[in-house]
Amino acid sequence: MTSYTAEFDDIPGTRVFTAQRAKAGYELNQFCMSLMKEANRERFKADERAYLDQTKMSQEQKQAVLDRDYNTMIDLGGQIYFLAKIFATDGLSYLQAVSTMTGMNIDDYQQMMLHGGRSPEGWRSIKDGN
Amino acid sequence: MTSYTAEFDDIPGTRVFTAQRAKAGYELNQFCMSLMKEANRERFKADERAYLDQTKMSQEQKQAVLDRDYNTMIDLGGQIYFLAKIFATDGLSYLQAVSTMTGMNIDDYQQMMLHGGRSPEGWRSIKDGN
Amino acid sequence: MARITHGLTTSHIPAVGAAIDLGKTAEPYWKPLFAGYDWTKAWAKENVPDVIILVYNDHASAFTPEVVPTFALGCADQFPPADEGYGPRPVPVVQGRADLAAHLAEGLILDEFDLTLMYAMEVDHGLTVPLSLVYGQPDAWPTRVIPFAVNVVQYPPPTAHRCFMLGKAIRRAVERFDEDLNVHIWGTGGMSHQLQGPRAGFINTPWDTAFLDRLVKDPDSLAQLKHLEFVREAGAEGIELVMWLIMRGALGPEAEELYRFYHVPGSNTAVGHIVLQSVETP
Amino acid sequence: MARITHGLTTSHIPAVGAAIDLGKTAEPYWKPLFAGYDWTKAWAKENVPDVIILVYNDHASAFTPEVVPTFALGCADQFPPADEGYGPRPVPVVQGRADLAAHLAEGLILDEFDLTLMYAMEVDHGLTVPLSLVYGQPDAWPTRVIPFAVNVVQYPPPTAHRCFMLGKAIRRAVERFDEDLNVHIWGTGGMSHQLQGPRAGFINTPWDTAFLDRLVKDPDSLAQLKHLEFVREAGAEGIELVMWLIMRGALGPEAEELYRFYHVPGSNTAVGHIVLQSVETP
Ligand SMILES: [Fe+3]
Ligand SMILES: [Fe+3]
Repeated sequence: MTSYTAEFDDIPGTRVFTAQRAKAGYELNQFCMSLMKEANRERFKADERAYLDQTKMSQEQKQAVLDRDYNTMIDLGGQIYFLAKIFATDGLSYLQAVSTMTGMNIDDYQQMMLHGGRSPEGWRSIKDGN
Repeated sequence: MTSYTAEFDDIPGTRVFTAQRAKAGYELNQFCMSLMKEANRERFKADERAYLDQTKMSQEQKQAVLDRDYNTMIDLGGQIYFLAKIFATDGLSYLQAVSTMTGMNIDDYQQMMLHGGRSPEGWRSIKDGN
Repeated sequence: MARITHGLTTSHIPAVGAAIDLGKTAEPYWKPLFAGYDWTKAWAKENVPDVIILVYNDHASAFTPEVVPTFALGCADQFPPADEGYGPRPVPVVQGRADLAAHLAEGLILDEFDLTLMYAMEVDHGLTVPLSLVYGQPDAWPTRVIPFAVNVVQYPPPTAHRCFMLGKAIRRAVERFDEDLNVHIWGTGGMSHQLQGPRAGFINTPWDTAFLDRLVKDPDSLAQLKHLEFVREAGAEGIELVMWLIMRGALGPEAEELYRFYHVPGSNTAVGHIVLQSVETP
Repeated sequence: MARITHGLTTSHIPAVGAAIDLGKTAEPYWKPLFAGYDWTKAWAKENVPDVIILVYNDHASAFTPEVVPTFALGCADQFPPADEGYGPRPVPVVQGRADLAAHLAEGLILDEFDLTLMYAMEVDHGLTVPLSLVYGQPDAWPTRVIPFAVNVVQYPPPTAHRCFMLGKAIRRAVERFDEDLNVHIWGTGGMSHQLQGPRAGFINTPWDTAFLDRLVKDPDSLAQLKHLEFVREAGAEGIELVMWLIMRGALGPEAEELYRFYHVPGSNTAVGHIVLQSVETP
């Protein structure tokens, strides 16, 4: 039953947003959508914890948001285009936010991109090691 | 371009709800959806005209609602499952509301249904007269 | 592996739901209609599936004028009854089966059906009246239900052929699910009826009867019917019958008829109800 | 009759929209990227179509976690820009073409594509950034636009094959429209990029280049690619490239390459931009 989804797990450092993850991340992603309204962004910025406590998110999900830990948010069912509403609220660009998931600092990440991006070598398949 | 839709016009006394009609009836059908909330039903019943004037419906659409003229509502882009929210608000059943479109009174319509419904003879095609 | 063993069709007339909810099923008008479901109720008590894939159409309840999906699959854990203007029906919340729904979503989209996935959805009489007819008035429905909503409100609905092919794809997808599950599939709506205009009250019993016969023995020929014939011969709202072909496609090539009931009128509608068993072919 | 004469692909990077909106296009980082669109801007000025069918994906703007349509066709008269968290982009409201959209809805559903029809929809950077790249910052867009949104957010997206077939069906449907219209079709998103996890920043220039070559000369072979290859070779968000096959399918069997531009980086992404002209075959 999981054959379609399972094959993506062979790709290093990648989580595709499956139907299962969509269910797990439902409340987290709904919270993100709420930040599409300016008034909600203001309320969130004024008191993040209070805003999050009004949602049905899990404690883990809330903590990951407070920590701006995007890898954990993705593990807990978040999807990057939803999560973008959080870093947009913070005034960050995609580049700035995305770099935080790579273990590189923003300057090194930016330099890597300016030099043609992350090379595919070694990032294709865990099994094949290529 | 209209070939798909046009063929239905040969069926007597019938309007299929095409994409064109969906556009024409958009505000009317949105008004109907608003009646799915009890609070809105109460506001509508308290002052129908005032409630309708808060919508973007055309004057003709508003008048047809006030008149409970379902054939005209359908001509103006209403669809029966949306319009059902109006007669539900009035406490009428589908049978009661639908009969008003036939030019028969409710008892005659009910009798017709009890005797097997409206016969297909003469109601299939304008062109073929069958 | 999971298997689709049985199929069932029934009309989903709102007044039938109201008759049940208001305790009017023994009234002279309603008695013969409900009596037609006695066999099924007894059968259903002995044959509770793990899941029902319930094919129905939404009647402007979950789907607003803004969004019109051709095929919408219910992927949530729960589906509350909608308020259609009379207040929500006093029936249990429908419990979904999200793992099988996710599996169907994957299988069907990869099989090139362009589904819309619903993670929050209220369900109206199109889904709840059939449950009431078969299971009565329990505190909780005895089985899980995956709602599968088909657009038959705005033209064009999916073709009969597309619906039949979808049914076949549902069967394939269910059979790829790892867990041993007994799955039933229901097709609802129909038979002949028209709820609008001077032609309202239209009923075509000979056509309905032939449709039921062909549904059992010759569904391939029904899959060739055009929308025009449905509207001409079964009334504007008789177009709902395309949904029965999803059910039939999901039963495989051969099906055995266990029970049939046909009755006029149920409100404005011809009631058609049939119970089928899939005949497995190797 | 209406005709699809040209196709265009482009990335739809949000930072590119921000650079335009904030007047940064002449900065050293951005200059080479925008210079790559100079040819197209001049060409587009001389070749304004009556309508663009603009294939894009919504990035969690119009579609909430509740409703995930595989294919959504914009049938409204107007589509306002969405607030994606930075406030709505300062760009004109997109003017639709509801009569052609209604015609496409009919043609495509009867052709067994299971569309979701949208009568109210906001559009995000996926749709507005390509318009800005080609038309700059006008008070009003110079042409009508029919938005066609494809799910590439939740897995599975439609297959590359399904997208290619859809493109062919769009061509057939457009050609059945009575009015003489010059229609362009755009495919947006891609090329290689990944916006998540330790693998973020992934770029595969050789694969992208081969994809562009095959898009022009051998789209049938691209239609056989599996999702796994897109993610493996073009990054998790490179899956957006399936949308380019809708564009290509709609151009007919043969297409001539008028212009090509490829550039790394645009923010996290490889920018791919190509302009194609349909070569009519009898
Ligand atoms: Fe119905
Ligand atoms: Fe994108």
